[in-house]
Amino acid sequence: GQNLTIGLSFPSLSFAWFSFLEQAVKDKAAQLGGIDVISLEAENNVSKQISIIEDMIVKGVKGVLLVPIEVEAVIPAVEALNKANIPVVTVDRRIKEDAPVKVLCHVGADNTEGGRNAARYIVQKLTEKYGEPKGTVIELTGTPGAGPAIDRSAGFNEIIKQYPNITVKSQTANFRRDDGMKVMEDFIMSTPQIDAVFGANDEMILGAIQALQASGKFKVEDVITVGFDALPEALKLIEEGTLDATIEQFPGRQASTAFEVLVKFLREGVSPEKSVMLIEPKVITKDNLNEAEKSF
Amino acid sequence: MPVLSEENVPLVQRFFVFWDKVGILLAFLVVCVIFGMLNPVFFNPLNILNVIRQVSIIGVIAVGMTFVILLGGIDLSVGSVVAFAGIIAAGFQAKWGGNLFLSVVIPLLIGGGIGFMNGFVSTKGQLHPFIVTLGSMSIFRGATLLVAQGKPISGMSPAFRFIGAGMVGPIPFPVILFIGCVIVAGMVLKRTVFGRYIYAIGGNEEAALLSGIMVERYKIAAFTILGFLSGLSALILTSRLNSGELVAGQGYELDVIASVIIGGTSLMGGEGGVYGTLIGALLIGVVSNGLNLLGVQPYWQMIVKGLIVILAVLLDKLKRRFRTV
Amino acid sequence: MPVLSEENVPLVQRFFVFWDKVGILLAFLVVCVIFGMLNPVFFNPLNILNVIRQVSIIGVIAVGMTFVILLGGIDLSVGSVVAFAGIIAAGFQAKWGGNLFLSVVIPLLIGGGIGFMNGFVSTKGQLHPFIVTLGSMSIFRGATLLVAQGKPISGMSPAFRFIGAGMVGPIPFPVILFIGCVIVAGMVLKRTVFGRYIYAIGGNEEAALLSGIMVERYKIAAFTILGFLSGLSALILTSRLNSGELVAGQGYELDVIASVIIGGTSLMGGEGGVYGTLIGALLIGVVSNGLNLLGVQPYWQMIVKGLIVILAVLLDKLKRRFRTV
Amino acid sequence: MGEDDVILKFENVTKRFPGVLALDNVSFAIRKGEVHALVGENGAGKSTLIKIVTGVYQKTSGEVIFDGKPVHFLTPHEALRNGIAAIYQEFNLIPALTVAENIFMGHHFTRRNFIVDWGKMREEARKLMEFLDVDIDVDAQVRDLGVAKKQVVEIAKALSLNARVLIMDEPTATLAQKEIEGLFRIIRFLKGKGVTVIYISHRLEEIYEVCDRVTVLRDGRYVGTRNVKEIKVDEIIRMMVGREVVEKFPRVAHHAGEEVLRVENLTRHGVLENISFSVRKGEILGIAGMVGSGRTELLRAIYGLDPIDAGKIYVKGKEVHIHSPLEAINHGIALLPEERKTQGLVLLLSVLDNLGLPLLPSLSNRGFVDDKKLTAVAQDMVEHMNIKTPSLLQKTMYLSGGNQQKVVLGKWFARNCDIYLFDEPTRGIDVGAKIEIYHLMNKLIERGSTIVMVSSELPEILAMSDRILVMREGKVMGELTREEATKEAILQLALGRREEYARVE
Ligand SMILES: Nc1ncnc2c1ncn2[C@@H]1O[C@H](COP(=O)(O)OP(=O)(O)OP(=O)(O)O)[C@@H](O)[C@H]1O
Ligand SMILES: Nc1ncnc2c1ncn2[C@@H]1O[C@H](COP(=O)(O)OP(=O)(O)OP(=O)(O)O)[C@@H](O)[C@H]1O
Ligand SMILES: [Mg+2]
Ligand SMILES: [Mg+2]
Repeated sequence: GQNLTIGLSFPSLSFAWFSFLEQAVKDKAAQLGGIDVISLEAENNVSKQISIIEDMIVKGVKGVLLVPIEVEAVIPAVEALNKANIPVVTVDRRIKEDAPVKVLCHVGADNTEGGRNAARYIVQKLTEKYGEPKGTVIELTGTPGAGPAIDRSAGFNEIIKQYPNITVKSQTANFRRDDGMKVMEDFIMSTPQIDAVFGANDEMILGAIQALQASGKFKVEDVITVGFDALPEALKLIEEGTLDATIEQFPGRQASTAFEVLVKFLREGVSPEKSVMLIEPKVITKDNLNEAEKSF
Repeated sequence: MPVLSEENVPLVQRFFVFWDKVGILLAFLVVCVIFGMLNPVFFNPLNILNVIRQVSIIGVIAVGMTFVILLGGIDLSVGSVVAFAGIIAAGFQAKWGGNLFLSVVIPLLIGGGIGFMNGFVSTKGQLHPFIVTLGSMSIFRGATLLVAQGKPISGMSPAFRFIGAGMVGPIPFPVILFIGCVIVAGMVLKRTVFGRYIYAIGGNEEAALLSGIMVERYKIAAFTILGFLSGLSALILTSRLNSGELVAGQGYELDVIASVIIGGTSLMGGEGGVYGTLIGALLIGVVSNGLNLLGVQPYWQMIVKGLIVILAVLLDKLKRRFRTV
Repeated sequence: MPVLSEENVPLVQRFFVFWDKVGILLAFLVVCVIFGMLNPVFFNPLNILNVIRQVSIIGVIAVGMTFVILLGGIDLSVGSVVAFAGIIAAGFQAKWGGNLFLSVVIPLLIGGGIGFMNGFVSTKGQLHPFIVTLGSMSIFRGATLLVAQGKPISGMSPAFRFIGAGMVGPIPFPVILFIGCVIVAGMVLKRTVFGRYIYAIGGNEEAALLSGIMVERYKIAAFTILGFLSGLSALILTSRLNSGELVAGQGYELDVIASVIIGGTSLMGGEGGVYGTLIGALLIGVVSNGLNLLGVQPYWQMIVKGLIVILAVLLDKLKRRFRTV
Repeated sequence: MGEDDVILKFENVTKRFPGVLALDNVSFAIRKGEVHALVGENGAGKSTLIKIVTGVYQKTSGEVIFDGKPVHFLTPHEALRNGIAAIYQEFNLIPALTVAENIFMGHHFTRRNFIVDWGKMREEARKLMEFLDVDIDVDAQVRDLGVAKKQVVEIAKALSLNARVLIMDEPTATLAQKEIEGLFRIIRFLKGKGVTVIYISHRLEEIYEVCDRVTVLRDGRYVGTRNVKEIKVDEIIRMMVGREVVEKFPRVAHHAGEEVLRVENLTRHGVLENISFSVRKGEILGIAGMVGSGRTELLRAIYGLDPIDAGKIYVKGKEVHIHSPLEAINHGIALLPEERKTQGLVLLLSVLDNLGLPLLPSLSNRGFVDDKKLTAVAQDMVEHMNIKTPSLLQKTMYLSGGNQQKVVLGKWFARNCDIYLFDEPTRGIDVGAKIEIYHLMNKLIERGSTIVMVSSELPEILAMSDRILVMREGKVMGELTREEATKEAILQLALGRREEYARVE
């Protein structure tokens, strides 16, 4: 039959996590066959993302796979898609639940839950170390104001706050490796004892590990380090024993599931059974490395 | 001095004199025609309105930036002002009582106020506006996060949503606002004393001062106008997004300044105008829209965008080579 | 003509003549002392070396930017050049054979080459470098993503890692590179013909041209130096992070330009120098480090950083007020 | 003199710049409706004094009394509102705007107080041009005008203000005879209307034509005020300089050698037409003409600044193609541009650096500047040219107009060139220093160089040139030898009566 054109709009290509997601979509498309994917990134800019979707509508795509930059701000674009009768599936991040718009399906992980998982892991490790949950934890948060940064931090702190003997020191490192390193260097100067570090993405924790290794004050092995996103590089460090854990949100599985749902709807008119498919974020450690989606 | 009569001017040169007036418009049309040939959807009236609406958020600010750059100044804080004024607008809509009047007027006043401060500090303190506005860029990004406590604010009333999403007949309301700003600013620059003083100050500040022009006052005024228009842009954006976003406006400063410069206004001040800015903003919007319509890969989009911007201004400047032939 | 002897100059004025020479240094010291009082760790030698090392990545570029800004130019593409040269270095280290020589030399040449192009297009095309480098900023960000295929490249050899992470005695190697660049650039600007020409061109391009200076050649040279130093910065960064990053260098342009301006170099060209830039870069680094040491919240950090930058330059400029009393 | 006659009075006015005492207890008065000349050597403090009146500078101490009341203007705006207008020594025009708009800058004609009335403005500008009897298109951009025309625009601008006190700081420095006469006509007209004029000039003979009284400043101090009718030039000079200055034009005879520069049929469409001439070693060739006759354009074309459409240039018998100033310099040609502030100096740099600019390659060692040699050369120049500066390291922006001009001159004198193209070399230079400069020119000739000198000052061109080329509308109208040349002969040619004086070649 005729080739199907599907639009993929996602926040930014500068983060490897999204390029895995994009790749997964493209692989799935190749596997299903007869599909053109138009993938456009929005340079992390909400109004650009809306423009991109408008442009996709003008171009006449048949369906849209959307990774929203912000849960709320993208709603006008979804409204426009609804108006143009173009089905949309959201991936990774869900638009606000009570919004008066139609979304065919949402496939995603829960950043807040990921943050909670990271916190639980750290609490467990601290308990192993001291016999009780106590110590000093550094939290490297993402770009201030960005959705994932807010959610991951919220989940993380929700759990950690339950343990009064754990001190959390937070600072932003903008989801960047160089900032992660720099901020960690400053923490190393100002903090006599560091027991654990949580980076709200792997980039930041990788930078922090560089700083710890170079410090001479702390040994990376003695510090509990947890990242987020399960990038190949992080997995490799887990294998080597430098990094303790990372949170896997399965971008490939999310993307290919969502894409399959969308194509099925377009080709066969079949709506998905569930309108929300959540994939449980998983803590990846040395013990369950094989459960990680990406290889290294 | 022997003045050449019309007939004596070689045809080529007459063409370039013409070009001089049309300037970037020609380059813009060339780009449009190419996109139109590659994808006919491009010239669909809906798409054209679509592009202008997309552009209006940057464009409204670019109108104000034209004033500031004509004066030889610059403002990097516009993006942060958009975020700050936007969050305040959203706050008045969704948190602090939902009064339509307040949620429109206060953000505009705040924008104007920040612009005033930028102008005041840079003129009175004799600091280059680059560094002052770099400072306020950081300050108001922080203030935005502080006011919003790190979370976006959403839920605008239908009346407020009209600003960014409403239609007047077939025309989106933001387009009307944007084109209105261009026309008013064009008139101000060409026909009012204020406008002429802007050119005078940008062309030679000392001469303007010695001619009895209150240079500082006009500089502050230009920054205030820019701040005010950034506030307007914040209203359009917040209303369109139905939400006050914390990362709103990030990176706008570069798009805005690029629009003004592509439009032929000199960064040294004193030369240019707002119609050029209109074309400059449209060019940036059209390139992005055209590449999206063609489905060009993101990596390549960045590369092609950069090249088109350089080539367009190069085409515009080629005329200089010929003008003095 | 009656020249005032030292004794006749009022004490206040003598103080300000002194200040004029020290400039931003004083403001910098004030900031340092305040931070040191709030947190004694600040003056720990380890922390001081730490700050200088952190600053060196921006600082090396800022040295090159000083040349360009002295000429009245500007370069927005430095961040993208860092990313592109960095990914190439990482590529040579981790993917294309791991040859140390190539992974050092090629990125430097690429940096210099991009700088040359920026200079060439803007001088020959008579375009403001703002717009040309805005274009190449986009082009090389795209090129970085293209080369890396969207994924960071990591795994550097120990020899390569020395550039960013090595120590010479107690001193980090990047600090040596940075301070070395400052000293060499200072000598070039102060003592060589090339340096003098930079000031002359920046001060008055037409007069320089009429004096027989090949203005275009020197402009291109300055951009090339900046590109080369951006390449050096890319080596330091890539080596320190042990990885070629896609977002590397994003936003560097503003920090770099801010360092130069805070350091007293005029955006109009012709005035300033590289020692000021050193202080400017250190000031930015110290503010960030100091606020981190104090554990100031991110929102407040932005606000305070913005304020400190403005106040520091204001303090530096206050002297003008007094000079002509 | 009764108090009510006095419009402007200075009482112990002192102005101190860092390292410089520009005005030292100056006291004198200016009467209502008179034309008052203010003279003094370069750097005597004339410009500083008027800038204090108009609020550009603030005095350090003392009192300025205007119309019986002490005033202290903080901006030019306040001075203008009080009826004090000035033509400053340096241009204050906005290059990108039209002549008409520049004239009415700051007091545009408006409707409803804010809408610019363009029609009225151009109309009034045209009337002013007619009144001044000059041919300037009021719609032209100021940047396209030559220096002299810019000066005329400045004058028109000042006239348009309807001021009660009009200050003119060297308005005639670049004007040629015809325009100067026009200006004097206007000054007399204004005087008739009761306007007070303060007139600054280094051309002392002008003072006798229009001024009533003259005040002399020296080294920032008041020397005296005299009625013009009661004082001789020599005496004014003695008051200015503090000693006798005897010879005015120290011209010595030269032996012309071989030809060093020949221009054949040089053409630049619309500006220069078929220009041919040649100069020999040891000669001074003067180029005279009215405002806008293309003299500056000719020098610029030779120097490679403007492209030429046709014609050939030979240096020492060999044809050369010059595309940039550096190429010109490499052929031994130097150009002293007509506008010191925009073309001659890097204002932000010191006297030392400016003097050294064309010399650096020869004063350096493997790219490193030899600062000792440079300082020695610069010191030498400062002494020779009598440049008044607190030190070699003073930024040129803080020098007085005349001293800036001396730096521009010194820059090229210090460098050994075969051919010097001088465009209005003594613009704004005081009498004493001029003679020094003529001596230096003679020295250059003795050294074997050649000078081509464009000047609007007829006495200077008559006295210093071996031959004089007269231009009009981009064409050479004729060439006069030293013997043939008289003021009348030049004017006839410059105004276009070719047949009487043209020499058949
Ligand atoms: N802004 C300034 N800063 C420092 N010194 C200055 C400044 N302006 C003028 N001067 C000095 O003040 C003195 C008087 O200068 P002024 O310009 O008044 O001289 P002038 O009489 O107008 O000379 P000329 O005939 O050369 O124009 C000079 O020595 C000059 O160097
Ligand atoms: N860039 C330009 N564009 C257009 N016209 C110009 C330009 N430059 C000069 N002209 C005109 O060319 C003519 C020749 O000017 P030029 O400056 O050479 O004359 P000049 O004899 O040196 O007179 P002046 O005393 O005014 O310098 C003038 O009428 C001037 O207005
Ligand atoms: Mg003077
Ligand atoms: Mg001339």
